[in-house]
Amino acid sequence: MQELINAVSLGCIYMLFAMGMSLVWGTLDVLNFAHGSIFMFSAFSGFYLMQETGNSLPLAALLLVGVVVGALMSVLAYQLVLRPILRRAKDKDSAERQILIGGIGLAGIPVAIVQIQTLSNPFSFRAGSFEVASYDFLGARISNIQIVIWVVGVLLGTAVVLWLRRSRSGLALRSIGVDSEVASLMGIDQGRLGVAAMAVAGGMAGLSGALLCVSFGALTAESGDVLLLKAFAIIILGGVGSMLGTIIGAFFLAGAETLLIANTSGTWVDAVSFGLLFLVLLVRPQGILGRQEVRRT
Amino acid sequence: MLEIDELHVSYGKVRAVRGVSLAARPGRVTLVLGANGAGKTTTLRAVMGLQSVDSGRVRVDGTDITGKDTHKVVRAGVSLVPEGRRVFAPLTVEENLLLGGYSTSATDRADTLQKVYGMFPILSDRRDGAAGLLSGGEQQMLAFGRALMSRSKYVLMDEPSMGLAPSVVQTVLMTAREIADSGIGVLMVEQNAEAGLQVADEVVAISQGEVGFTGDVAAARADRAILRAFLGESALSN
Amino acid sequence: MTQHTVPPTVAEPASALVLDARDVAIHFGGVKAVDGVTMEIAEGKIFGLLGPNGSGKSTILAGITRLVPLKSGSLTFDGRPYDDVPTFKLARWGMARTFQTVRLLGDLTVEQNILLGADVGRSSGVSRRAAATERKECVADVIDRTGLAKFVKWTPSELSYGVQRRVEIARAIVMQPRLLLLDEPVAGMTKSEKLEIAALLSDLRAQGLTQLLVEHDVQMMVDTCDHLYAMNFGKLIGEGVPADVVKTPAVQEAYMGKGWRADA
Amino acid sequence: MSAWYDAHLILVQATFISFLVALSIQFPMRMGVFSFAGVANYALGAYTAAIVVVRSDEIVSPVVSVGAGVLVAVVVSLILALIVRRLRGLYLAMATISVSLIVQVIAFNGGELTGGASGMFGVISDLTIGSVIVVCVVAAGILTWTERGTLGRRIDAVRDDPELAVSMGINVNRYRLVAFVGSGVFGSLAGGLEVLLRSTISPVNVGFSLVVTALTIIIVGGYRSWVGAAIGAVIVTWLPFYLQAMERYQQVIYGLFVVVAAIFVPGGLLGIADQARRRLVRRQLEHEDQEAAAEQDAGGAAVVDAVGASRKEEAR
Repeated sequence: MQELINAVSLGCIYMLFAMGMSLVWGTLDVLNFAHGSIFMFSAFSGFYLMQETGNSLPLAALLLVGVVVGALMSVLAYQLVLRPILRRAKDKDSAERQILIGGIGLAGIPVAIVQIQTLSNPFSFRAGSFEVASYDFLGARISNIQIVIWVVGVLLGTAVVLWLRRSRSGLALRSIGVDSEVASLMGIDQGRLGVAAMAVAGGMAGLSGALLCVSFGALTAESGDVLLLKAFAIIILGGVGSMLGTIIGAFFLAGAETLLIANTSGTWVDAVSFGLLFLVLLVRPQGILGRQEVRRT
Repeated sequence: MLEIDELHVSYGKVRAVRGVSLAARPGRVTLVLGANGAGKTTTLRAVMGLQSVDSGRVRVDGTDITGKDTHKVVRAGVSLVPEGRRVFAPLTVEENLLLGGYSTSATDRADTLQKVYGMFPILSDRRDGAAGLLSGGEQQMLAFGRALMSRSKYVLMDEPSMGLAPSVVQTVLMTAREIADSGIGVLMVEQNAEAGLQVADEVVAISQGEVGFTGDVAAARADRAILRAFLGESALSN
Repeated sequence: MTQHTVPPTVAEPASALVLDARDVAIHFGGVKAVDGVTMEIAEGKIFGLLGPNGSGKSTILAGITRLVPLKSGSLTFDGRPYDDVPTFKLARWGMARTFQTVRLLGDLTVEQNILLGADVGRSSGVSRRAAATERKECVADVIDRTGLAKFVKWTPSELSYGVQRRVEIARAIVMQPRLLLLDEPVAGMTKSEKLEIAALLSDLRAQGLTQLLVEHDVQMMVDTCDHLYAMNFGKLIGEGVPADVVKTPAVQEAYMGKGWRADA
Repeated sequence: MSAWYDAHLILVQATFISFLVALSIQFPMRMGVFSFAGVANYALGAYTAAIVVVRSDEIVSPVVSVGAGVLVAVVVSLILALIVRRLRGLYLAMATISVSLIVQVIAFNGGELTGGASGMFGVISDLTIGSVIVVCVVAAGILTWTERGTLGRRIDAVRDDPELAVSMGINVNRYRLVAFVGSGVFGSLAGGLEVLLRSTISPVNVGFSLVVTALTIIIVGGYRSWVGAAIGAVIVTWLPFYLQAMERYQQVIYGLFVVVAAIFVPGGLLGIADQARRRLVRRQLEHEDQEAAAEQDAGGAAVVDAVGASRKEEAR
C-alpha cells in the first residue's frame, strides 16, 4: 500500500513533466532536450530564493516560482533558439537534428551554472516555513506534500487533456501538429500558440521540479538529464502525440521503479526506464497508444 | 476585388513570377491556366503570405495585404484551398471544419457550420469520422467547406481536380461554381483546362512567370494560342 | 478488359525480355495500390507507362526496383528472377532509375553527382587503372551528350529545374544500365526542355538502351514510346501501340475525364 | 620548448583524446547515423582496459589492454547495430544516449569489478603520448581516404539520400554497420588510451557531460570531415586554458557555442570555410560562364512550382 502511494506520487510528477514535453513535441515538432534542465533550474531557483529569504517562503510561493521560472525559460528557449532553428533549417531531417543539438547545448547551460553554484552537491528545500505532516491512509502513511502532488497532478493532467480535446486553441494546436502550413491557412497564429504551448510545457516542468524537490528531498544539477530520458521513454511507451498514452506511461514507469526500489538497493533504478525505452523502440516503435497514419488514397 | 498587381516572386536565384497582374471579383470564377512550373502555385502562395514577395502589391477590396503573415491574410478575407486538399487526416471532419472557422466568432462558426453541412450533406453524415478516411472527392468537399468556414470573400483554389476520379472532377468544379454564385470571388488554378473553362467567367494564362492572356471565357476559346497550349493539338484531338 | 479493342501489335521477332513483371500486386495496409499488373519490357525499346495521379505508376516502379515489397507476383531481370534481391544489387545488375522529385546531392558538384553513377561496381575484368580511365571517358562522353559541359563545376542549387533533371538522367546513363527507369522526367518543364529530353531519350534508344518512361504528358508519350501501358486504380486499362492506346475510351476517360471528347 | 611541453602535457594529451572521442560520434554522423553510442564505447574501452591492467598480476602491454577494450566495444557495437537497425533520426539518437547511460549505471553498480561510484585507480602503464599521437595520425589517414573520391561520394550519398544510394548500387546497410563499428573503435581507443594516461576512471567521466563535450567539438569544428573534429578538439581543449574567465564557466560557454552553431552555422567552422571557398569558385565561374547563367534564367521559371510541390510532398 505504501508503495502504491509512493508510486502514484512519483507518477504524478513524471506525468506533469512528460506531458509538457509530449505537448510541444507532438504539436510544434520540438523535442526540447532542455526540458530536463528547465525542470532542474526551476527547482534550483526556488532553492536559491529560499536561501535568500532565510527559509521563509511558503510552499505555494515555492511552487509558483517553479512555474514562472519554468515557463519563462521554456519560452525563451523557443523564441531565441528552437524557433529560429525550425525557421532556418533546410529540411525536416536537418531541422530535427539541429533541434536536438541546439537543445543539448541549451541543456548544458543551466546544468553548468547550478554545478558551479552548488559545487555539484545536491540541493534541497530543508525545512522551510511549511511543515511536512503525515497522515494514516488505509494503513499507510501519506504526507501533506503527497496530497498536494496528487491534487495538482489530477487537476493539471485533466486540464491539459481537456484543453487539447475541447478548446478552440487546443484544436488549433493539434492541427499545427498535423500540418503546420495548412494550420496557418486556417488563420491560426502559430507564433502565439507556440509560445503558449511552450509556456505551459515549461510551467509544468518547473512545477514538477519544485514538487519533486520538496517530496523526495533533494536534486542535483544532473537530475534533469536523467528525468528527460525517462520522459522520452514514457512518451515513446505511450506513443508520440497521445496525451493519454503519456499519462499511462508515466504511471507505468513510476510503478516499475517503485517496485524495484522496494525490492533492491535502488541503484539500478535508472536502468529501468532506459531498458524499457529500448524494448519499446524495438518491439512497437509507435508506442502503446501511438496513432497509426490515418490515410486513404 | 482581390487585386494582384505586378507581382514578382523569386525562389533562391530563380525568378518564378515576373510581374503577374490579375484580379478576382465577387461572384465570379477566374481561371488561371499555365503549364507546370509557370508560376501559378507560387502566385497563390505569395498572396497567402506563404512565400515572400520581391515587389508588387496584393490588395483586398483596397486594403494592402502584401507580405502579411498568413493568418492575417486569412483574417483579411482570403483563404486558400491547397493543392492536394491537405485535410487534417487524423482529425474528425467536424474538427477540420471548425478549424476553418478558427478566426470567426463562436456564433458565426456554429452558423456557418450548419450552412456548410447543408451544402455538403456527406460531410454532415461523416462529421465524427477521421477526415483521412474520406474519399478523394469527399476530401475536396471538406477542403472547400473548410475554406467557406472562414467566411472569406475570396477563395483561392489550387488544382481542385488534381488526382480525382474523372467522374468526380465535374462535381468538384460545379461546386466551385456554386461557391462563386453565392457571392464569393473564386480564383482557381486548374490543369484540366477544358473542365475549368466550363465553370469559369474569366481566364488568365500564365507562362514562364508572366501573364500571356487575360479575357473572358469566350475570348479564351477563340484564342488560337490558348487552344493550342491548353486544349488541343494533342494526339487525343481526333 | 480493353485488351481486345487494341489492334494486335505488329508481329516482331521474339526479342529477349529485359524486364518481366508478372501479376505484380502491391498493397499498403488495405489499399491495393497495384493490383495484378503484368509488363514485358523487351530489349532496345522505349516503353511508356501512363496514368492519372494515384493510379499506381510510381508504386509499381518502387516495386520493380524493390524499394517496396510485393504482395504477390514475380519479377525477372534479364532472365534472372529477383524477388529477394536487394535494391543495391539490382543497380549493379544494370537497372538505373531517376526519381519523381529531383534527388541530387546538394553538396557535390554536377560532375561529382554524375561520377556517383560511374562508381557503381560493375567490374568488367579490366585492371583498376584501365577501368578508371574508361570511367573518366564515359563520364566525359555523357556530360557532352547531355549538354552539361558548361555546368560541371556548378552545384545543383544553382541550376534550373530542367538542367537538374538532365543531370539526373546523365547520372543514370553513366551507370551504363541495361534498363533505364524514368519517373516523370519532364514534369514541370517548359515545352522546349521537354523536346530536348525526348530527343535525348530517342538518341539513347538508338544506341540500344531499353527504357521505361513514366509520364503524364500524353503527347510526349505518343511521340517517344514504342509501346504504351496505361494504368488506373492499380490495374492496366490498356496496352499496345501508343497512338491507339490513348484513343481507347477507357484511357480517355481515365486520363482526360468525362466530357472531354464532346468539347474537343 | 620542452619546458612548455612539460607544463602543457595534460592539455596536449586531452586534445588528442578529445579528438578520438569526437570521431566516435562524428564518424557515424557522416554516414547519416545519428548515434551517441560513442560515449558508451568510450566507457567500455576505458573500463575494459582498466580491469585488464588492474586485475592482472604482470605488467600488461597497452596493446593488450587497449586492444581488449576495442574488442569488447566492437562486439557490443555490432550487437547494438543489429538491434537498432530499424531506428532512424531522433529515435536512434535517444536510444543510443540511453545505451550510454545504461553503461554508466552498470559502471556504478559493478561492485568490485568496476569499483562502483568511486571508480578504479592505479591503472599504471608505460603508454606514452607518442603512441597516442600515432594512433590519431593513423586514424586521420584512414579517414582522409574515406572522405575522397569514390568512397567519399558514396558516403555522402548514404548520408544525404539513402534511397538514392541503394538505387546507385550502394549497400547502405553495410555502411551503417561500418558506422557503428567505427564508432566502437574510435570510442574505445579514446577511453582505453585515456585511462592508461590518467590511471583512473570513474562513472562520472562517462556520463552525459561527455556527450555534450563531444558534440561541442563536432558542432564547433564541423561534422563533415575529421578536420572539423581536429579543429574542434583544439578549440574546446585550449580555449578554456587561455580564457581564464572560461575555466569556471567552461561548460556554460560550450553550451552557448553549441546553441549558436546549431542556429547559425550547422556546418561548423569547416562549413564556413567551405562556403567561402565555394563562393570564390562561383565568382570565377560567373565571370567565365555568363552565357550559362543566361541559359539558366530562361528555364528558370520551371524550378519553382516543382520545388514547391516536392516540399509539400515531403510535408505530407
